[in-house]
Amino acid sequence: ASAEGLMTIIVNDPANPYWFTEGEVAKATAEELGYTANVAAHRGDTNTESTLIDTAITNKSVAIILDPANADGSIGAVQKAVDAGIPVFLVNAEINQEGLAKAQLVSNNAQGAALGAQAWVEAVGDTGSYVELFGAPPDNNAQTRSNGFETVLSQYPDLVKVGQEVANWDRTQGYQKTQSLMQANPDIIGVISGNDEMALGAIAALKESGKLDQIKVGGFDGSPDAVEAVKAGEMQYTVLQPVAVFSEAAVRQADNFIKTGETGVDTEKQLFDCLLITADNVDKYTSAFVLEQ
Amino acid sequence: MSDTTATKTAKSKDSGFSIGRLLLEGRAFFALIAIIAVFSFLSPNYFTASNFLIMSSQVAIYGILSIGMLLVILNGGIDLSVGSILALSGVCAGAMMQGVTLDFAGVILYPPVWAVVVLTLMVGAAVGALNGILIAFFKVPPFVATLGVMYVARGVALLMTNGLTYNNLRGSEELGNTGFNWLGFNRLWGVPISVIVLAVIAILTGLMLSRSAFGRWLYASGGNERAAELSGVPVRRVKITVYTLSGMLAAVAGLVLASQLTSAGPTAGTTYELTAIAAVVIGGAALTGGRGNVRGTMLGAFVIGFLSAGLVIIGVSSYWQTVFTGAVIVLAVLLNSLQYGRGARKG
Amino acid sequence: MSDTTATKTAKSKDSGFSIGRLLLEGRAFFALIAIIAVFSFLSPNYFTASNFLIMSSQVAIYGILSIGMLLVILNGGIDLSVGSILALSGVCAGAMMQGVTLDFAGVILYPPVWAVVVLTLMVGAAVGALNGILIAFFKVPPFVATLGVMYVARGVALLMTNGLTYNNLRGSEELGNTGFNWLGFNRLWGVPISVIVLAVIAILTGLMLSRSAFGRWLYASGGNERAAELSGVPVRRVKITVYTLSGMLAAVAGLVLASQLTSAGPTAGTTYELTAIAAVVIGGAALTGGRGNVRGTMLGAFVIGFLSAGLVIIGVSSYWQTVFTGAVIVLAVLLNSLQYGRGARKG
Amino acid sequence: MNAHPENEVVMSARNVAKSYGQVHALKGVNFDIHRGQVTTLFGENGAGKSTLMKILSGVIQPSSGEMILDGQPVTFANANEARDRGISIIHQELSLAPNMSVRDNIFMGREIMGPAGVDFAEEERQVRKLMEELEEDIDPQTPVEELRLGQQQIVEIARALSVDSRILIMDEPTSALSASEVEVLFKVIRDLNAKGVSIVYISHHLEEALTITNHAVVLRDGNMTAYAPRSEIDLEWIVRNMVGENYDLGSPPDTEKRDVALSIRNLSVPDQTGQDLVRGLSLDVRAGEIVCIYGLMGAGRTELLETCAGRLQQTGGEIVLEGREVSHLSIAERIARGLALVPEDRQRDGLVQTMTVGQNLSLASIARFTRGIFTQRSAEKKLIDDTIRDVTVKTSGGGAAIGSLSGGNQQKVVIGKMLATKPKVIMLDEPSRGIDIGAKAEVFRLLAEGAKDGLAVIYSTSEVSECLSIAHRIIVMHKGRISAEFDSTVSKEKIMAASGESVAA
Ligand SMILES: Nc1ncnc2c1ncn2[C@@H]1O[C@H](COP(=O)(O)OP(=O)(O)OP(=O)(O)O)[C@@H](O)[C@H]1O
Ligand SMILES: Nc1ncnc2c1ncn2[C@@H]1O[C@H](COP(=O)(O)OP(=O)(O)OP(=O)(O)O)[C@@H](O)[C@H]1O
Ligand SMILES: O[C@@H]1[C@H](O)[C@H](O)CO[C@H]1O
Ligand SMILES: [Mg+2]
Ligand SMILES: [Mg+2]
Repeated sequence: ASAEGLMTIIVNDPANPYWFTEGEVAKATAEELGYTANVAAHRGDTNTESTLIDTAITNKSVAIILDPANADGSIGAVQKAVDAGIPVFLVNAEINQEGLAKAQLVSNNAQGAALGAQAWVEAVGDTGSYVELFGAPPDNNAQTRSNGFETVLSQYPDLVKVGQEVANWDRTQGYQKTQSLMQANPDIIGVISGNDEMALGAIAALKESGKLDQIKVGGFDGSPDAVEAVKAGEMQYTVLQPVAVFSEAAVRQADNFIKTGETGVDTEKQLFDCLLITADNVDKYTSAFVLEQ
Repeated sequence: MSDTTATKTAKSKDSGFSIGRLLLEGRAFFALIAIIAVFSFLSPNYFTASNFLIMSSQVAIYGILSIGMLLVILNGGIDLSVGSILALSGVCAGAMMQGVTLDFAGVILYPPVWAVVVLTLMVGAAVGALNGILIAFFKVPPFVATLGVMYVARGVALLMTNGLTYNNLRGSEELGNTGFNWLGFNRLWGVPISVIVLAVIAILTGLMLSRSAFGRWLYASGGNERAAELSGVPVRRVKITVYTLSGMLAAVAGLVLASQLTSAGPTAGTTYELTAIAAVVIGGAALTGGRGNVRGTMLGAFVIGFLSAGLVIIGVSSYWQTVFTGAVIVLAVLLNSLQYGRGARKG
Repeated sequence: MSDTTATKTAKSKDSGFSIGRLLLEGRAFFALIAIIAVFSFLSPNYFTASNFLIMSSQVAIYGILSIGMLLVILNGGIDLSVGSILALSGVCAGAMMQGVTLDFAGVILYPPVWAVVVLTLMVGAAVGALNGILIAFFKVPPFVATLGVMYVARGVALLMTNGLTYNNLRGSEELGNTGFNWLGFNRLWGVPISVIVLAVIAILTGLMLSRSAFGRWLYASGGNERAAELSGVPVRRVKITVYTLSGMLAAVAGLVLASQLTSAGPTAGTTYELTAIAAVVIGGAALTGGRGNVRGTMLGAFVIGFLSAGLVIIGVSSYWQTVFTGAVIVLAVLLNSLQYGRGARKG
Repeated sequence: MNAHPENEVVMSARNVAKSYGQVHALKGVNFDIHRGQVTTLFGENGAGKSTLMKILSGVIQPSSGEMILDGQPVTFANANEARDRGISIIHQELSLAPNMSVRDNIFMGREIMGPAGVDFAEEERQVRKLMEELEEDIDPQTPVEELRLGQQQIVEIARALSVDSRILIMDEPTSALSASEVEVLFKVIRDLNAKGVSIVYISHHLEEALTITNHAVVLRDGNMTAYAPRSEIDLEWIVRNMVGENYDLGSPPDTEKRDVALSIRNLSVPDQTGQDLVRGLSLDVRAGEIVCIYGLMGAGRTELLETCAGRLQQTGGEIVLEGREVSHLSIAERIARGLALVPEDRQRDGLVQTMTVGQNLSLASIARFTRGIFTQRSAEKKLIDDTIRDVTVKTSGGGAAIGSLSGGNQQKVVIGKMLATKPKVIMLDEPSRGIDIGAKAEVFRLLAEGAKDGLAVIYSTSEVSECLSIAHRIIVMHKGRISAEFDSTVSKEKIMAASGESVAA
């Protein structure tokens, strides 16, 4: 036990580099500020999440940094922590209720999606048909991004979405769904994906069929693997979510709150703008999810 | 023609009472003691009344599922669909709490909480009965029938909500449907309601197994279905009943979970069937049927629950938790098979 | 001890050759035809050579797993760990492709691809053998042993990579370890390598089952283990061998998947064991052991693969896909049980 | 059979003992096998016969003592080693894989390998030859599960014959064979003897065994109690040495014949293919009457009794219990009305191995002790204790594991379970199968007592001598019909003739 107490960090599933970084950055920041930190994972299960919150309470955590499992389903768990007097700071995803968490720090998914969609149109042109890979439906980000894509792409009447499949943020599913989507729609010109893992699956499928030249893929997250793919010219772009930034910020706000009773930021919901990574600026990607401005 | 086979395997058990045997039979109990001792030593927060209550309320979900699973396993079957039924029931409860729209009448009905609970239990029982009918009447092997129903029930839950989660099941005063979260949030004499629900179910099931004719029928039909049938045991009715009860208990678990989280989502309970099976097996039941009891199963559920809670409390990475869980399952059952298998065969 | 049981229920099979029986026995075949017909009707893009090749390459992973599962099921067992072994092997291959650091020598070794493949197969075989030893020597029931190993193997895979995915398994010229993606990307005579791998494994396994002494032993020990043992069949060796082979085939599947994706992650293959079991069962094998063949299992794998690909192609929501998968499993096996169970006992 | 000295010993066991924990199955037995002759082992259930044979054939290892083969001490680590030395065994329990063909079963574990894997053609050739020898028309490719029990036993025998062995052990090879099949088997045994092959033979059919044996050995409680060459022994000698006294299976009790308790009218039962196994059979049984149904394997006795009990479905006819038609009732309802069945195979259909003796005894009547939700423990305990006493089960008590009982006592538990339901009519399907003569006598005594109290008893048997014991009436079944009906004064020959069996044996 350290002087400042225990900070419990709960992420979704560290098997995705995005969440992995989220946990690691938060932990490093907390330790730098003199806290001990535990990183736990709920893997999208609200019951596990609730269990982890219980444990955080048992362990007398001074604060909880949580990537909520479910926009609706996580409210109860957050409430429980709040009732136990532990401040909760949400990162990456939101819950559909304000006034519970001290802060909700998320990427500006709508802005990021628009950014991505524009880059995607530049890559594929404004005529043709395309398909979309959709994230896990319980995660609000999936819908927000899809809406963001739609807002931009609907301005191009000759771009037709001919298919959309749920691939649950997962690479293998992205691979298989893309294969089938391509069979159903042999003449597509692009795949737009809600995250990088699914996009990388799509790229593998396109490579296998030898169509990577004709069909362009765009990702979302800015994960190291995706950045490699952008470098290699296999992925057109990826939208970097500043997860390293807001994870750190969340911990610092928690630290402020513990010490002063204020997060130091006016609003609960804080949107962090996303950045576009393309072949042009890919060199500025210095470490996982960090792009030098 | 085959008397000797069976005779021999059962005979060794007759050979008197020994300390070694006591230790082995109580292995789930000793595992639990060991787990509590180790974690209490490693973390000051583990061995506290409040933590035990919290851990117990976490065990409640698995415990309720594993009691249903025990019934099915005693019958010589298995139920892979409980996790999905849990989700489906939760979602049904959620839907009813949000109000049932009667299109033709143009009104939205808000059933009171007791009605929601009863209807949800009926949903769980119905899906369980479907398992039972497939298995008892259509002779589909339990593994396959419940595997299929596992997918179908999950799919239906997803379709009902379109993948989303029902939130805010608290109801509202003016609609007269408050009280749902009582199950998950309140305490009686300081004990969480979910733990009380578990205890009541465990005691009732224990009594049923040891004192009722149905219990005897269940053990008999799990031990030798043909012999049970010829003795006048309604084996098919027993079979359908256990799957129905398993489904109903999954619905109870779904309600408890939904009220603990005050939300209900279609992906809840994924892989919980495996945890429930593990609890039953650690508790000394045989997957071949006819052997096992509620006490063992409860110990099994607490072993798993207290182990995983302990690992989280001392901050072990979730990967190691996975490894430990697997190792504990194998070890517990290994002791079990040493117990039954001792010297039955050469080598 | 149950010779007569089998005798009586099977009585009907003597009754000569009937069209009905042919239809039922070939039910996986007819299911496949029906699936192809329906989807070809619904989408012009389904019935094309390129789509069949792509679907087949997706089936390859499940198909390879289900051949291993078939061996285990013929033995009267089950293997829940194949999905985890798939992930673990993929991750091991990934680690080796990234170079093995020998700390004491201060060098990084880059084994050539053939060595990576061989070592990975050995990892899969070793985990499978662990299952086999637990089951054959320590008499842990297969369901429990492989459930435990499923958790442990998954946990180890996660620990090895710290949760992350090994990317870029292409190797590089100067390290002399290129060629890994050949398995997943190339084609021979227009057929994806993965499909060829599946075909070769299926043919070899088919021959082993029908022509070799080992095949006889496997059917014998699955049909009546005691009788097999008394006849001098090395039942324990057979048991360990089938689990080892199942583990090894899971490693093959892991390699194929990793090379298709040119990346290997520790969460790959989750729940694939269920798909593999479903394929075997749809293919007509009995979970009680001793009955089943490669042809049926392959049909089962294709039924599942072609169904889910078809649902994607016609754009059915992923939730409906879940529902359909479950329904097909139950329906296929329901036909199966009608076949065996017809009127055996009083309704 | 004289190419070799009359009494040359090929193999012997010296002071062989075997214990399973506290159970001393064999207590230092000496035993000789003579070249080219049949040595028969007699003994009650649990005497240790099978244990001794398993030791000789390498299936299990003795706790102490030694075996001598051709004058040299030998040890076998497993059955394969013994088989390599020319010793093979037909096990008491059928050990066949039902899912595999006759051919695969016969060559199980010692497949003949050709250049392209197993040489199925050669195996089939050999199987056909064996079947010719055994005068059975069984195709090598038929799955074993499609054979009737007797044919399965033939396959077991063929498997043992397919190994060229010098010593062939047969542990109850004829329990499911018809008389003519037994004839053929005995002819094969004589041929083998002539070739110098030694046979060890075990059977509970004492008379039958006497016709083939050269030397008789009697085991009792793990000890060898008597040995004599054929010339010095007779049936009475065997029985006396086996059980210490001479048992009599009883005679028809003097009972008062009352009203018809069970009336079977024009009953037909089909198999799955729709062929009738029981064809329009009618039979009345009165309260207090004991009826024996005799028939060969496959005559339809089991189907008849199981249909009356409600397990199988009938296609025509009526089953009337005390004036009320019961065909539409479930098994449980029929039991409740007083119609009980003791099934043929007690392991498979009679006992629940995972439950205690007491729980097995009360299983069929447990519903009667239920008041409200719970069973009344005291009433149950009383029933269990009473039944243990009435049917004289030798056990340490109701809490003992069922597997701790000997075969005969297990059979008494199954009978006691059904008697505890207070039936009006009890049907017993081969109640004497596989139990020793002492236990048989006790079972028959029990039935006779029941009849005195007004119980209607129907039992089936395959042994003529058992027909001529307590039964008032003997019904002979042949191909699903009653082919003859006799009273208790009939001769064995007449019964057998009516069953379609050759009387020559
Ligand atoms: N594996 C075993 N474990 C414990 N006891 C055993 C075992 N095998 C045999 N016994 C016991 O040893 C004794 C001798 O059994 P065995 O099978 O040799 O009798 P048997 O003479 O062949 O009887 P039967 O006529 O019923 O076949 C019995 O009491 C039996 O219960
Ligand atoms: N295992 C079997 N496979 C195929 N047919 C069978 C089998 N067992 C019995 N049968 C057939 O069923 C009919 C009646 O058999 P059942 O068993 O009722 O005869 P049983 O008189 O009771 O003889 P037992 O009880 O001695 O075997 C016969 O035609 C017989 O050939
Ligand atoms: O925003 C995150 C990332 O996109 C990740 O790849 C999947 O989960 C989402 O919530
Ligand atoms: Mg014996
Ligand atoms: Mg019979």
